[in-house]
Amino acid sequence: MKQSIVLDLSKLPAHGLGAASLTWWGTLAFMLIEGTGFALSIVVYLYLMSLAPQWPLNAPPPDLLPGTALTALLVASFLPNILVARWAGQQNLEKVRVGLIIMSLLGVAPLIVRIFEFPAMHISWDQNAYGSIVWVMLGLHTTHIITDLIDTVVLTCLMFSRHGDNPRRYGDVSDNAMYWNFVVATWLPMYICLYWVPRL
Amino acid sequence: MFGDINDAKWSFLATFLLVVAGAAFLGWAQQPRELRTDPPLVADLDRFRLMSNSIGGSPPESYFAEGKPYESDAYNLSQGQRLYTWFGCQSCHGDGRGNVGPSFLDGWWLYGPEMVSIVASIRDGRPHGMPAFRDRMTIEQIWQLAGYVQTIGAYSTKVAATGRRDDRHTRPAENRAPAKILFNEGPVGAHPDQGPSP
Amino acid sequence: MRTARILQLSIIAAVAGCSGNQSALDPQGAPAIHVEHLIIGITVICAAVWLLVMIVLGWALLRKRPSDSSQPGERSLTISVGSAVAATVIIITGLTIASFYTTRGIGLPENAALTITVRGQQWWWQVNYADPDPALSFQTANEIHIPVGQDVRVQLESADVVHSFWVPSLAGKQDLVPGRSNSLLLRAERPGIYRGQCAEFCGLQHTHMAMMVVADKPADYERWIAAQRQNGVMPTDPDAVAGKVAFLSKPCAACHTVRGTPATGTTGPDLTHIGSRKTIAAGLLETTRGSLAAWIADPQTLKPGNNMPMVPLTSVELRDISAYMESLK
Amino acid sequence: MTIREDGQNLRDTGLGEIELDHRLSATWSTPSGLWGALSSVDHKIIGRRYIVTAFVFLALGGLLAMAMRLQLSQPEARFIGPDRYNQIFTMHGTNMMFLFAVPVMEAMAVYLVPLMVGTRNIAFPRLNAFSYWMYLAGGLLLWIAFAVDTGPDIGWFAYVPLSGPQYAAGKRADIWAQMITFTEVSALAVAVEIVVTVFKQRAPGMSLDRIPLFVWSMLVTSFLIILAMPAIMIASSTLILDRLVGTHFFNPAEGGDVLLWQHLFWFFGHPEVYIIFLPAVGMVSTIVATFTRRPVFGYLAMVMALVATGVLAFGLWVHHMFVAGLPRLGESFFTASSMAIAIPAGLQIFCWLATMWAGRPVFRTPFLFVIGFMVIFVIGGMTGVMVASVPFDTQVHDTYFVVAHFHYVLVGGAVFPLLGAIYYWFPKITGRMMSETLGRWVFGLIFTGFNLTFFPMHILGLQGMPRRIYTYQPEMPWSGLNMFVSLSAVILAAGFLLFFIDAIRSSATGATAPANPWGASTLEWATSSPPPPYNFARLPVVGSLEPLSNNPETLPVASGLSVDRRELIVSSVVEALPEARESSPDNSIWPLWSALATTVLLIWSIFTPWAVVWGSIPVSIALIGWFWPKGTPEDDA
Repeated sequence: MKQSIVLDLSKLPAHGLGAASLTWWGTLAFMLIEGTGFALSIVVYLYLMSLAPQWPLNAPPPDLLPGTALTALLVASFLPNILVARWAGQQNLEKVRVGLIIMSLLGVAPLIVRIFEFPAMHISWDQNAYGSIVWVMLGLHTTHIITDLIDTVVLTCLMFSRHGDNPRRYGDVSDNAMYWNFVVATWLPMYICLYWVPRL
Repeated sequence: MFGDINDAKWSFLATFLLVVAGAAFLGWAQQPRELRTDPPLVADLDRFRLMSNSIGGSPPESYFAEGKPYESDAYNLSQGQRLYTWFGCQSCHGDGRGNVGPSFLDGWWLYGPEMVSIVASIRDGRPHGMPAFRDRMTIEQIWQLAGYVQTIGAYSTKVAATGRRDDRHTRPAENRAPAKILFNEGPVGAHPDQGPSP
Repeated sequence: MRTARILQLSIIAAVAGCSGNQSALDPQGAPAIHVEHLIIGITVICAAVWLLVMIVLGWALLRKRPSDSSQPGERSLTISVGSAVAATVIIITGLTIASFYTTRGIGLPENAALTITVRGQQWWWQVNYADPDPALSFQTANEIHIPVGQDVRVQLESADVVHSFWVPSLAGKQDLVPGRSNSLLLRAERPGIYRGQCAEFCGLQHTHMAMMVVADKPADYERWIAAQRQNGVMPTDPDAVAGKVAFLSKPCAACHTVRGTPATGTTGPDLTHIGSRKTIAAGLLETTRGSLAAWIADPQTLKPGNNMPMVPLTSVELRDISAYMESLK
Repeated sequence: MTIREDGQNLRDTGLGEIELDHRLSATWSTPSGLWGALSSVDHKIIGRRYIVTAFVFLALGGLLAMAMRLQLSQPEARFIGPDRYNQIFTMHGTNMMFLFAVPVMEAMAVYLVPLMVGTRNIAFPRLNAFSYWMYLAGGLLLWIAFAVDTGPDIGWFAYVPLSGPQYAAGKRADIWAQMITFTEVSALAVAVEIVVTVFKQRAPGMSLDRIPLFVWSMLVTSFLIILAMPAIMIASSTLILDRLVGTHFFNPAEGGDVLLWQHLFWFFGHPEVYIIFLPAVGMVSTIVATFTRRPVFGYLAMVMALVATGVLAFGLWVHHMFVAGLPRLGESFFTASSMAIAIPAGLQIFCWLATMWAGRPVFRTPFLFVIGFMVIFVIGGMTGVMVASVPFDTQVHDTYFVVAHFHYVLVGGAVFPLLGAIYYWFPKITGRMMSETLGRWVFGLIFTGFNLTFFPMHILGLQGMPRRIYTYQPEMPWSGLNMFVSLSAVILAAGFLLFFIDAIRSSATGATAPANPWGASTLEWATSSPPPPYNFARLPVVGSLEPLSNNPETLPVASGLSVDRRELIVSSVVEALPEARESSPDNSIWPLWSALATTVLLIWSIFTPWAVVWGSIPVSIALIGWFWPKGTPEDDA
């Protein structure tokens, strides 16, 4: 088949940023998958609650302190995260490096608090269905924190390597920041569900 | 589908078919789940040898030839789990932690943890209240039950161990080595007096 | 309406010609009859629609096309497709309404005179006829008697996994779900024996988990109830007398109950009146002394994986026990 | 950053055809040899592997079906015992749903969607490679387990408590549940790739209203996968947790619920049907358009019907639970929604009929399969309307009527279009034509064999024959029809055998195919058969829904892309206006390592929960290796 050139694209950038980047859309799609997973876990929680004669089953409501502290930490991490995304958009290497280190620390901190959150539930996963769903929800969210933390740490290393100063990396940093926002945002309904619904 | 772009595809297909064929061969050689044990083999189960102190002993030869099915086969262990309920073992032994009868989870086996002595305990009964089940269960059921009892008291998890039952939760499930977990959680205290040693 | 009736009849003739006593097309109870009407109605409508689509398909493919290449108007195609969709909507709505009314017709009435509790087990049916007076309550297995022409409420529970209670000639099916309690309206219009079978996969012997529903005339039903309330008969036949002794001394008694004897096991079916039941082993075999002996001798060959063990018996013991079982009318 | 420091940034603008082909091949081709094959990320190579593997699983699943038909051909047959039979029917269902139907549809998309939207590779090609290895590992896990007599025996629906810790001894149920994880990971990965490919990699000018219907159908399917599969992931994970660490999700004695499993399973399980059926809708539309020599009537209506089906698919799941004892009022709502889905399905059928009526049909093999699809699928749709009615369903649920129903829907609705699609796209994929003569025989045998096999099952079901029974007693009136069904299955099997013979023979010795043997109008036919590694020497520019029919001689293309690195065009979602020249990742072995590490983790975690902790270390290492830049032009430019 003969070809006739009707369009010249040589002026286009060699890498798309934001909504013009494939990874941005890929991250969005994975967020949709995982968001569905989180939503379903909440549905399972409410379903089991609707069957139970009293809720929580054979346990006092969870202690508020660790969960609230974690929520505060996550919400607090929101601001530096936005800043990192902005600096990545400006392709400012120094600021992005600093921001990523801060975000790595802010990824470790909730994990430490999370350790205290499991016992604050006053129930173990194998005691009854309430314990099971509570542990699974916490576990599900913990894996997301860990995944994003690993991603952040790897990106931090990358930004200090010779591969760092590159629009593609900045794109990765802002995608990672978007994913962290997702991890924070999904926690809020789970926090309400785990800590406040049993107190209703 | 089998175009000529890449030579490696045949090696893929060949590997794939080889794996499937190999697996099929394995399957051919594999014993299926035994729902009906041969009557002579069952009869043999009664012929284990017990030492004079009624503690140790050796199972019949055929038991080894079959690959110790009552300790390692998941189906037999799960049958044992049912028999534990059906024959009312809880009424004396509770969920395994004992009640009127001794516990299986405290690491203390009055007659040793060997299969034959557990089988002998169930079949022939023991002093201080353990009745003989000789006339209430078949010998194969006794072996299945003994395998289950041995599993819940084991300090390492058996791969074939049963999971939790669809019932009230009282202790960790069999496939999590409940004896080990409960032991690690804290001392069970001095072993209660279960009468004079045999 | 008449043509529809003729169509219905011809379909029944074609399909139901060889149906036995376990068939949705041979309904003998009000719920099943309602559903059968719905089945036939929907089938006729759907068959007509299918035929129409096929005619259009054939015509669209094979019609003679004008030799010039003029395209038919999009407008007429749009109208045709649009009206076909509209027709679909109308038919679908009609069927939904019909289905809704049938659902109301087969629902449980508020107060059924008789409630029977059926408890599904791997792989048999425990049947309880409860009475406010415990002495009048009794348990049986795999055979349910109901009085003809009466609404019977069957309460469905499960002892282990999910089963499904299905007697197609009398009613549609309903699951027995562990931890939940369902119920079903059962009603027979005329006396007979209706076979049912577990319809939800429940493990190794899902295949052999049948039950018989016997619809009796009211007098027969009362007689049956009275007989079932009795304890197991004392055997008189010497074989059966020996059989009772063997039964009580062997593992049999650990799992089975024969009321009036020391045998009080609850793991297996109640055998107090096993000799009076039509079948043994959940519909596997007809109850005869021979089949009882075959079953007791080697249950794992007849029904592999079921929970009855093969108890080693001498041939004399086997003969005696089966004589005893048969005598438990 | 558009110009590299070393000055190597050669564009295709001024290059001649031979020079261009040479340069692009150097950049895009997969190296020969085993290592090259293992690290390939070419969507065509992976798509082909996917298709072949899925058809191998189809053949294996077919053998299982024949084994079941042998056992059921006469009452109280003893060819297969209950334990093996339960494994066989579980394997048949699981295999056909998770290892054949969903993967094969995605495989066709992996191969075709990038070509049809006019790009050079699928989005996230390494993820694509990873997804294939995961799929293969999951399939092997299931089949090797079956071969060593540890195949799952709990039904493809794995209802608790039968599949739970108390009643499913051993690792059989865990293998089923973990196989789900494998296939879901791979299906979700492909779904993400398809969504992003369709959204962002369409050829310049291919605005939303110029997307081929097959691509639309795959887009909707991918969204269904993304929204439905998390449910089964949660279900299978909680089942494993119940079995392994003693959680109580499905234990009624501790606040769990048996029906929770059924809700979760069918919340996935019903959309699953449309995940399989919607791609077939796309295939049918494509074939109908080509062989009636006109575009499908009602493009917009077809797209709306696809979307409507996708949305409604999530509102039907309870119709699988009509006899579970849920409140009747709720059930009636689900009757209405289940019936309502007949409306978009009907709309599609009517649009195809209108297309056939208005067009000039050419009766080649692919089109024959589409006609067969119309005949069979409409019956399946009608029986679907029947089982949507609660009272009707109480009589036929879990009987052979339902077996007949869903084979009419899935085989008639998906496998017939798929076979047509294979005959249709075979020349594109292999560069060779399949035999028209054999094709007609294949169609005749499969069509006859299918109807003779499955139609009588409707009657068997109404006569009271339940599903999943390994035998039946001679006094039941089922033996005659069962023998008939078993014999008919031989005809059906012969048809499939002939199909495999034809496919294998044609791939080696079939007539060479031109670029566009059918005179079709979508973009995949604008390049050679089989396509070069880079798909299109210059990426096409699209001006209409049927880019090849306006001017069959000349293809309008875009220029200005680099030939030194793998480069393709990223375009805007709605208008498909070019936004960037994006690089596409190079070959890599890391997806294979990642898949192997994940496989170890998943299989190990059947045995101990600690596998999740220790097994995630190699997985993390492999993933870092995957994403760490290697200094190639694709990574750094």
